Amino acid sequence: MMQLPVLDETAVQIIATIVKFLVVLVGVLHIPPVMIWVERRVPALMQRRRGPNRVGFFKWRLWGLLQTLADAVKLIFKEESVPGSAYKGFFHLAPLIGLLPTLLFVSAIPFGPAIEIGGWKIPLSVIELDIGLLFILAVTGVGVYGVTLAGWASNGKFSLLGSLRASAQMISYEIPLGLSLIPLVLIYGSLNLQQLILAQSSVWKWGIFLSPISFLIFLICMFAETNRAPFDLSEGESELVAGFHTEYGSAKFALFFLGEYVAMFALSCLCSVLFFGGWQIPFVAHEQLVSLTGSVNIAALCGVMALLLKAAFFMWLYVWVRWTLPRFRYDQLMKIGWKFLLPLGLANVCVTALVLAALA
Amino acid sequence: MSAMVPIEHSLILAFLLFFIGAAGVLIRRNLITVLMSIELMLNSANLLFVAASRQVGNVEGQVMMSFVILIAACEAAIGLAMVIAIFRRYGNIKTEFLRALRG
Amino acid sequence: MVEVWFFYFFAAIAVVASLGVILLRNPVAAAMLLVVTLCALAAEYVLLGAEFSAAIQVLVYAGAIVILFTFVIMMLNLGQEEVGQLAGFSKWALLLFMLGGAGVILIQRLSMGALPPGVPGGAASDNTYEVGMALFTKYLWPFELASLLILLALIASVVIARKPTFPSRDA
Amino acid sequence: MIWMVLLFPLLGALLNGFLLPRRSKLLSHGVAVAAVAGAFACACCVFLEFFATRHSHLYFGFNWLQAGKFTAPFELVVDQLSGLMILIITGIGTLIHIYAGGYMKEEVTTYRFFAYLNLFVFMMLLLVLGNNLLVMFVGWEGVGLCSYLLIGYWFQEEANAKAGMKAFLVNRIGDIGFLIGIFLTYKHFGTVSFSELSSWMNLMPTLAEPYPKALFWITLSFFIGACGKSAQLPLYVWLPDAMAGPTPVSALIHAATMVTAGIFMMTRLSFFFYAAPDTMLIVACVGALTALFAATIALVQTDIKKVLAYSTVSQLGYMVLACGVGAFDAGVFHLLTHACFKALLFLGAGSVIFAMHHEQDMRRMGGLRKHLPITHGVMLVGVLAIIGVPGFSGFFSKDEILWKAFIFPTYGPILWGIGFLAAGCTAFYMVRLLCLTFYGTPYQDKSAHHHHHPHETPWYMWGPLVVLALLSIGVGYLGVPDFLAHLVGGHNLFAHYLEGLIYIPASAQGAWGHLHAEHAHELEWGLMLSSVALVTLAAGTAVFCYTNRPVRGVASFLGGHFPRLHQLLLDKYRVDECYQRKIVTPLAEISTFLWQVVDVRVINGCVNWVGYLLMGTSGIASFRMTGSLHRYGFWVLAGTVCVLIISCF
Repeated sequence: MMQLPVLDETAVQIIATIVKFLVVLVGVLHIPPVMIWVERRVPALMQRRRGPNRVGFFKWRLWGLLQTLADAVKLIFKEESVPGSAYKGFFHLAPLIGLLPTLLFVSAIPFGPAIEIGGWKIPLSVIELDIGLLFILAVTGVGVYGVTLAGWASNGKFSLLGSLRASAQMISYEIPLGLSLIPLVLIYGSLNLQQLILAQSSVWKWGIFLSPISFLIFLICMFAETNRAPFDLSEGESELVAGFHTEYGSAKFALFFLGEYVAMFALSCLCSVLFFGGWQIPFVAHEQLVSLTGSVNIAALCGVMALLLKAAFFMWLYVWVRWTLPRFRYDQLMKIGWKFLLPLGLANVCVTALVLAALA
Repeated sequence: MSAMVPIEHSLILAFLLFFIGAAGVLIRRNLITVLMSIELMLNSANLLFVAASRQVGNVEGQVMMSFVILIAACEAAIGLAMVIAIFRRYGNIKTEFLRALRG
Repeated sequence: MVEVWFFYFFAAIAVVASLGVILLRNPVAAAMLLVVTLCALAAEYVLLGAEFSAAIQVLVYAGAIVILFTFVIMMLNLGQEEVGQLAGFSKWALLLFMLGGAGVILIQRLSMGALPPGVPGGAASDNTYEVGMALFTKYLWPFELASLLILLALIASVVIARKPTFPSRDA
Repeated sequence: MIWMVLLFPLLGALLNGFLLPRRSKLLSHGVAVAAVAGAFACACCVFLEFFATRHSHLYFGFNWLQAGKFTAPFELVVDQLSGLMILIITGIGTLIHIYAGGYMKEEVTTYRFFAYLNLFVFMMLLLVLGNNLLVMFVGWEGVGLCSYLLIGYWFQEEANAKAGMKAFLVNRIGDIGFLIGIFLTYKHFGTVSFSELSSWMNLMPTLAEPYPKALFWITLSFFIGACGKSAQLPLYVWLPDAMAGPTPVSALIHAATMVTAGIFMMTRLSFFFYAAPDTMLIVACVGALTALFAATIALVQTDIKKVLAYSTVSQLGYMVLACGVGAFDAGVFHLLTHACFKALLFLGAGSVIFAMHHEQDMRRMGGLRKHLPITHGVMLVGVLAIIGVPGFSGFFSKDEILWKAFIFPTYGPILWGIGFLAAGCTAFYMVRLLCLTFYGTPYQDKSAHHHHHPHETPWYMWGPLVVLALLSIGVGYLGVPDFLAHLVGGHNLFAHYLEGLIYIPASAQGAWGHLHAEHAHELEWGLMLSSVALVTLAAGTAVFCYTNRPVRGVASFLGGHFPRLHQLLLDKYRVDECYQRKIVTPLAEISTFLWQVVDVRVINGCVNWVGYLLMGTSGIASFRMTGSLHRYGFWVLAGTVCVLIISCF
């Protein structure tokens, strides 16, 4: 391999980080259109109807895939309206504040093993951190501000109620979420996501097998953290019109959509990373793959595909659940969070610690 | 992070934050802002702890910083609960209404 | 030297934002600026090699404590403060106070030569691990007491903030 | 086993009082009866165990009180006296508990009643079983408490509640005497344990002074305590009022058991009393006077329970007289027989009251023999027993007491004479009670027509009565006087049984020589025949006066010829009024003075003035306390800055 003499390690990493960030940003931007299409086609399939399938070029319909493009265009070109009583600055800022933490979240996910370009090892996560898991928890914590500010800045009853509900819910479920991660940290002994993935070297060491209860808690919290059905109380269209984004339209509304789907994607990725071996392909060790394909980079690409596939499953699960389960009542939601998940998570931590101590 | 930021920088920053926080406590009449100013003061202490921990080369400063954060959490929870109680009692949270200490 | 410039950058953010916290009249804006201050300080902690502290700074302070503030502001529906809300005597106090503070800093600056030299490369390789070890061995009892304290604070805040069940004295 | 005796009633009280559901009367009653019956069974075992060896036995529970050299272990003793007492308490208690279930059928809060009753049994057992004065005192106060609670059981009526308070307060005077007695005992002997005191008294002859003056005061204090509990002359006033409680309570507490606690206590401490002849004379006089005094009041009372109450006071007077003349065995024997027949009489009266729908005035009764045949039968037995008809238990016990009084060297015949008169009165008023209630023509109520006929009580109410009636006849034969027993070649079983317990300390043998001296049997025969004759005369007069001629009785005779005497008797010698005027009112006035003037003006005033002074002067110091949080905070911080600046140099 040829060495580029003008660049030192730091510069290469900075450039790589910028490139990776752009790639992720662009990639992430493509999630909502696809997901919206999925959200409309999947229930159509489930309910034995057709769903949107008309929009296309001439006779290439592409299963209606272009419908969402049309929707996006419509949304962006719609007139923006701001309520007269809104707190203007925060009203405009809120969607961005909501989106930023989710983007940071995604950038902490290791999408694959390190690749080699020009002799430099470049990890496939935008920022690789020793405390990746803590970072993710911190970032999710900050994620509440977008919702809260949006509801407050709209200065309307529905918005405020929706945002209070949503933020209380997100804060409540952050605790069991964090608790569900502790057993994994105990088992694998690291907070670094890449290390966590490498520790799940074979299928039987996957998180879901070693700590199934953690998976259960994590799964429930996943739905609650993103305010998705059956925990979509914050929107609750039958009672609160649309919750915290009632007053939002046009591009800012699209930004909220983007934020929601990116958050779903990020959590799906995290779930795959923690419980399903991340980018590792089941039953095929990475070294085998490298020798099989003859290239580290192709093997890494395979890993990326594997992770995306796993994440896609969870994205689909989101849709599946949304069209299957009815919504909880608010008190039920809080009861599940505080009276079921929290004690269960604590017990899980204790039992895992005891078992590990006994084995050690 | 091989190079070290001199501890003097941290000290100055901590002092600035502390005096900004203290000034906030003194000049604001809104109890919530007063509480936030107190958080600023606590943070300046935290910064000092971390910087000292770095200077001395062990993690005890950071342990202390964790405890300070915990105390801050308690203080915020109880302080805000009192703010709510005061709001119920007086209908607002301006400090000039809290004159029970007048001799 | 990059670190030092980064340090100045975040320090500037922290100072400006904290000035905003105490000077802005809108409490929500103040709270948001407090978040900015906290995050800037978290960045400083990273620069000081304390990743764990940075993480819990964001996690606990920004993610939980300030959220509480925001909640209360929203619940009480505190809008803009009216103009002229600074405490009456405090212009003078402020002046005096700042002067005093600056004086102390200057004196401190002068006496700084007495500080012991830092331990180079003192930052631990695995910061989280070391903090954890310290917390659960040497500081185990303080840690447990602290958890008791926070439980008490939890109960106390519920009790204080609960709607009074007895008739108010004014009613 | 001994602990089970105590445990059962306590458990019953706890169950009924706190744990069991309160709706079911059957459950409350069942638990209470089971508790006492269980205690009775255990008491029988304990007694038989003791009876086999006749050696008193100590049961150590735990170290209860300890202060320096002073120790008071929680220790029980089973000997002749306490063995007998636990049999009386649990045995008669069981019968009364069974009876009470019927009597209290219409009550709502029966659980409360039975809880108190079981607690009473527990306390009474504690009183008799304790081996030291302190344990006894706990029981003593405990039975007082239960008595208070049960007298005021129907506390909705103020009179009942007041009667309870009266009982409690009057007993308090006696309790103070008892307490002082305990203190003096400890001061002089350094122990409060009966067994230790007893052996101490045995050592007396070796001491220089055979009759320490202290013993006079000790025994006098104890006698004051006994006066309170056993309703003797100055302090008897609470017992007639205590009839406000339910009748089973009157039977158990205010006739059979609690009021005899004084006699029991004096018997327990007989070695002290023997050694203090001065006290004994007082005791004998008080007893004899009480016997006559109460009997004369009973002559004219119209409330059936009041008559029985004064009769109880009178009979207790006999027992105290017996103690006073040194015949503790006779006193305890009368205690035993009295427990049987007075419980019988009270329960019988309760049956009458029950049948008459809570009518207690004898003038409104009459001719009940037809309606209540069983009750009439057992009441007849009871009356015969109490008036001392030969062959019934009262005859043996009362004559024994009168005989011992007669041979008492100091004023013996006078004491006998008083007791003799009281016996006559007893015969008169008891037969009067019987006649007014059961014979003659039924009372016709002119104003309100009675639609109901009195009915005989259910079996579980008359059953205990029959048992008690049999006992009232039977127990007398345990104590047949020696001179009669010798006729059939036996001796006084009861005196023999108590022999090991009651002994005269060697130092006091001289004063009590007459007890063992030989006396002419002719004298004894003569006294006995004369009392039989008096009883017959008095009973005959009563029958003559009251059968079918309720209007022309002795009452009307007395009322006609000695109106002031009759009124005096009806007013119970106006003792209550005298107490009210001479003691209660001045006391209340002094207390009011202390409260209104000394406490409110002087003490409170001083304290208040200190406060006013401080409040006045503090204004000077607090002018900078503006209450502004900002100012306070500013000065705190400014001070800190100053300290920092100073410390920098």
